[in-house]
Amino acid sequence: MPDSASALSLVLGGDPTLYAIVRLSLIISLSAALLAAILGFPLGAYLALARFPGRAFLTVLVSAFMGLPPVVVGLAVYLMLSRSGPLGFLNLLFTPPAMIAAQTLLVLPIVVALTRQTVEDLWIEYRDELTAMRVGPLRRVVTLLWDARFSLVTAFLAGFGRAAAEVGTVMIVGGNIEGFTRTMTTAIALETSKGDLPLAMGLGLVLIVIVVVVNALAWSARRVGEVRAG
Amino acid sequence: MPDSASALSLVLGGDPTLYAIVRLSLIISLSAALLAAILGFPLGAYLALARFPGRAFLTVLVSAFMGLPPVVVGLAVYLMLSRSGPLGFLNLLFTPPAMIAAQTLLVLPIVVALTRQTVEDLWIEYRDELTAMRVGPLRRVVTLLWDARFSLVTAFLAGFGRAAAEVGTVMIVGGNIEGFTRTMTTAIALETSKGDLPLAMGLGLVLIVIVVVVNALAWSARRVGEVRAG
Amino acid sequence: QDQSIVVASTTSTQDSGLFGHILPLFKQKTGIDVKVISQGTGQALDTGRRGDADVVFVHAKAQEEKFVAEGFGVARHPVMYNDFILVGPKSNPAGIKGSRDIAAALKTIRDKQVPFVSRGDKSGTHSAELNLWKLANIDIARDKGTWYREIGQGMGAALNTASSMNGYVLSDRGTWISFKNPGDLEIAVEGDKRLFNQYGIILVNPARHPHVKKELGQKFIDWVLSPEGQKAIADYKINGQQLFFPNASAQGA
Amino acid sequence: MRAPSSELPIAIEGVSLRNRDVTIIDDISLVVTSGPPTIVIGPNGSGKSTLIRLGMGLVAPTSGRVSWGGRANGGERCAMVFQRPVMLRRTAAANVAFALRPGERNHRARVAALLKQVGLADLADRPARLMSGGEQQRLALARALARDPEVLFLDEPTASLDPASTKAVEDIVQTIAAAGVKIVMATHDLGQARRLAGDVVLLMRGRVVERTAANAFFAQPATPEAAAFLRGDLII
Amino acid sequence: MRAPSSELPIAIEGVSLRNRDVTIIDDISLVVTSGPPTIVIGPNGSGKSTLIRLGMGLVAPTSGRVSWGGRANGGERCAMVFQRPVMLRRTAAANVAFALRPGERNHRARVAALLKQVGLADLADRPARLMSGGEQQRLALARALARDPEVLFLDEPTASLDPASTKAVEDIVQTIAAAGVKIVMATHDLGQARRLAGDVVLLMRGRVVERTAANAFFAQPATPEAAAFLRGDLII
Ligand SMILES: Nc1ncnc2c1ncn2[C@@H]1O[C@H](COP(=O)(O)OP(=O)(O)OP(=O)(O)O)[C@@H](O)[C@H]1O
Ligand SMILES: Nc1ncnc2c1ncn2[C@@H]1O[C@H](COP(=O)(O)OP(=O)(O)OP(=O)(O)O)[C@@H](O)[C@H]1O
Ligand SMILES: [Mg+2]
Ligand SMILES: [Mg+2]
Repeated sequence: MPDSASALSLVLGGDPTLYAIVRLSLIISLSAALLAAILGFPLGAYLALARFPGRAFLTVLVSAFMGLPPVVVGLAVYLMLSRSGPLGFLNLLFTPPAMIAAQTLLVLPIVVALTRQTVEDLWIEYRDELTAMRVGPLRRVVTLLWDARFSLVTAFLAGFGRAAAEVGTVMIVGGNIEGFTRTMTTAIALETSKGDLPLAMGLGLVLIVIVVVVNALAWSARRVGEVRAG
Repeated sequence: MPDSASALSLVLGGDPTLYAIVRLSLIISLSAALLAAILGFPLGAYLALARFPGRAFLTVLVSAFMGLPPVVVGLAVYLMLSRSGPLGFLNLLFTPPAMIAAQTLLVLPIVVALTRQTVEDLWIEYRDELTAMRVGPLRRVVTLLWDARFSLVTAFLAGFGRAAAEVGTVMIVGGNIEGFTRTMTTAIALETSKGDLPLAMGLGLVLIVIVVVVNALAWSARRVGEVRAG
Repeated sequence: QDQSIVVASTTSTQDSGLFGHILPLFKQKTGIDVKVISQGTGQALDTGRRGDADVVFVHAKAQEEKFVAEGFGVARHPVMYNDFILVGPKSNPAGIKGSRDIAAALKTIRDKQVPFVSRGDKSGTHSAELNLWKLANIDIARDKGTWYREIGQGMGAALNTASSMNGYVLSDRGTWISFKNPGDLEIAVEGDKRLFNQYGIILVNPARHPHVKKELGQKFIDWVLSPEGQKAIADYKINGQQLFFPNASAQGA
Repeated sequence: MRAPSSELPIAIEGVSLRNRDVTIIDDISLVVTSGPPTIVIGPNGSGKSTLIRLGMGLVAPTSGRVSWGGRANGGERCAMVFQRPVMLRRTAAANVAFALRPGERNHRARVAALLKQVGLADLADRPARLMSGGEQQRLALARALARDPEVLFLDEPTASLDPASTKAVEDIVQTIAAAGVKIVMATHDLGQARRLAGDVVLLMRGRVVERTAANAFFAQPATPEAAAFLRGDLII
Repeated sequence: MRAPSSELPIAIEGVSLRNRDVTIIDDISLVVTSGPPTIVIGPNGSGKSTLIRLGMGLVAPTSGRVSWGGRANGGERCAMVFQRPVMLRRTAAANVAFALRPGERNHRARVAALLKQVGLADLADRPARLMSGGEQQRLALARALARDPEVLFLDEPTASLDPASTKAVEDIVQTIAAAGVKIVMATHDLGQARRLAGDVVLLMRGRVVERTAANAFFAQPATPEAAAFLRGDLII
């Protein structure tokens, strides 16, 4: 990271270091959001449909875990992956895969809770028909997720937004190592602590632009799908 | 904050410092979530209902702003409120009101985006009836928010979760000043940087318990409302 | 084989840009990647204690010696020093500008209740600050009031805070020189030899953590302590000012 | 307080409605004036509901224009009962109250009177979404009546009603039509059409096949399609 | 492949259904056996839809029990057309395909045949939710037929159909009933009840007022309520 205050030129100039950081940020937050969606969509749908003892409790818990502090999640993953922790032998601490894993944990409750709400609202409408058709649990989940897919884009984007924006877990688990685990958010935190606020703001704007682009792509995909579905 | 590693005794012992920090954390994150709900529910509903040029763009933007980096929001508010900033005369930097304002900004897009999605799903169902009844824009917003109120609890809780968990804005805008602007999350970050991970984890658990309690209360309120509404 | 080591260090070394200057030189010579994690001093030592770093590079002599004594580190080597400075508003509210007596200056600040920002994070700088209050015969735990702000954050954040509160703050010179948001701050007190800030480097004990890359880590330590490494440190300058002063050979540092 | 300008005549001029390759309404011209009820009949999918939605201003035509009393933006004093009415998530009484003009006096008395009129007096406090199909349809009628409309569009309003309720609703229709409310109503019940119609519009495949005074239509349909439809022959 | 155990008889024994202070079904006992269609009639809100939902196992009774061929958990081979069918967010064809047993052979041919049977062959690719009321109701019938049921519950399946389609659906009902499918159908169309019924169940206020063979019922209703209902008198 060049230490010049000319944030603008850095941002606009296609600096290769910046490019690498942007790339890593995107890879990590998109991977985490995708993993969280792959796990969270079915889990959220299941939570909306299933009736089992403790379901209400689990619902509250998942909804509460939208408020998991990133630092705490980061620490928990850190303690697991640390050399003195149970998974230390994996040698994953301070690597991108560890960052993805930690962010997935952080984002998962968000995706599950929002999916649960969306699917539950649809389930109210579909319940009788699907029950009358004797559609089994697995197929219910698939059907509701498919039919709610356009609304679920918002759940995915909420997860992605959280992953892209947060700094706590990636800082602790990744270590903010230059050229290796430095992401946009940890770079912003670093520049802030160096007192280079203009550069920090400039990087922040770059990050926001990236997030906007990802959102615009997701929305366009959704739009295309909606038009095709009629 | 006592510096002992006996996290458990601290956490269980009803330490008055801890109590004050918990109180401040709750006040700030609840205020921010409530403010964001008061502003965000109508805005989200309006965005779901209104048709105006640039609406698609605004929708993408709001959805993208779910990914506003806390550090960037914090910095932006900081630069506004700092002595040399345009609002410096208010003398609000490093005070709880500034923290509430910054968190409200951070949480607002989340509440707006989730409300938009929820209300839009309901609007598909209500559109024809309300249009046929010639219900005006303001009343549409009110009607849809009211009829979607149980689903909107999730949007509120997502906002609250983000506010309760995040450390970036409160750290920058509040300054983590002991006895004055130190919150649970900044205390956790501090203990982490001191290397007292057990205490940090202990505080993290306390925070999670608090968030779970708030969620349980919100869900109970929702449940009571649902039963009364039949 | 993976030619990289992890060094746990403090925010001051990272924020001052020193690593950005010396690591490329080391890499050029040895081909070894050095991954620097910059954390609070306590956290950096804890990272070493857990075996998550190969080398610890911090500035808190007492804690470092304890670290070695407890068997987590092989040996502590002095590397370099810089000095602390007391930074404060240009308007000189405490009237201590230009003083070379840190104890007297702190006393004045306490007496006039001028805003003072403390790191409050058990870092090396924070320990040094607490030591200085003691030297000034002030029981800061007793005397602290609203004028004394413990922010529990890194050096950069402390400077940012002091800048916006128009208060005094103790900083290491390296961070100060490279700091980009000084606002109305300037150096108020410097040159007192009680403001000395010694850095040490320690190899994490492979007997404790067998996976520690002891050869590569030792190579890095040897290089830092070698005349070549020491020169690289001395050569790091911002605006023509030297930030760190190598003293690997100094006795008892 | 009546709005000064009338919604009538509702003029549908050269209107088509297409969605991608489907032509839903195919170049219809039709003027609805005051007078006895206009009954819209036609096979499933012929466009009855869509035509009514056009007349309410709920959809904009792909081509052609619709006007209310000469104004392009009108329909303020039109009300409608949908084929599948949507109930708000509140009690029956609250659904009716919702449709009342704000500031209306004797709010509670009017709600009670309207519920009584459609035979739901006993169910005022029941959550509307839990009500039976026929109950909901009648509640939707009460809601439409609450708006005190000048033109009332009814889309198969008795489809889910029992015989006695059907009779009651037909009575309501005749009463309010006599009081000067213009009724436009789609139905599949040809007996009902015969009983209520002033004039008849027969739709097929999005086109108006025939539009005549009711007597003439039922006595002697002008087109073979109309004759076949009245006989109940499959013509789709 | 037929499941070995039959769903019949469906035995409803001393069943009541209450929601808070509302009694929806009031101590009904009723056995549905194989044979010609059982037609359920009764005023709006008398409990027809609820009774059918109990028979499908969609709601559990507050008291009493329902069993299918002697089993408390049955109804696997029952299918149903709801009073307000809900369409999945897919095309008409996909809605039918969805209801087919997974692994069924000649998938596409069966979908086409079913759509043709209900007169929707041309609309296979139309998004189901955009279809007209009557089209949706027929699609729901195709979906129910796709499940190849042993018992078919129909809740006012011709309420939104034009006369010709109504006739067509009645023909389908008679055909499959002749092929051994047990039909239980609610309707408000007394003519239809007369044409299709093997036996008749008359519900009022959640109770079975009369249950008789169709001929007897229409020739000479045993109770004054039944007679009044057949006359079309308001009795709620
Ligand atoms: N948005 C749309 N896109 C495509 N096709 C549509 C759309 N809306 C309606 N249709 C089709 O247009 C035709 C007319 O629909 P409409 O609901 O007006 O029929 P209807 O005469 O009211 O029929 P019913 O008697 O069944 O109520 C139907 O075939 C329907 O499938
Ligand atoms: N969950 C519920 N809570 C309270 N009341 C209910 C509930 N479900 C149904 N009801 C009431 O029970 C009665 C029976 O409803 P049901 O839908 O079975 O009537 P129905 O005979 O099918 O009427 P329709 O001919 O109008 O379709 C209605 O008065 C309805 O309002
Ligand atoms: Mg229609
Ligand atoms: Mg019914």
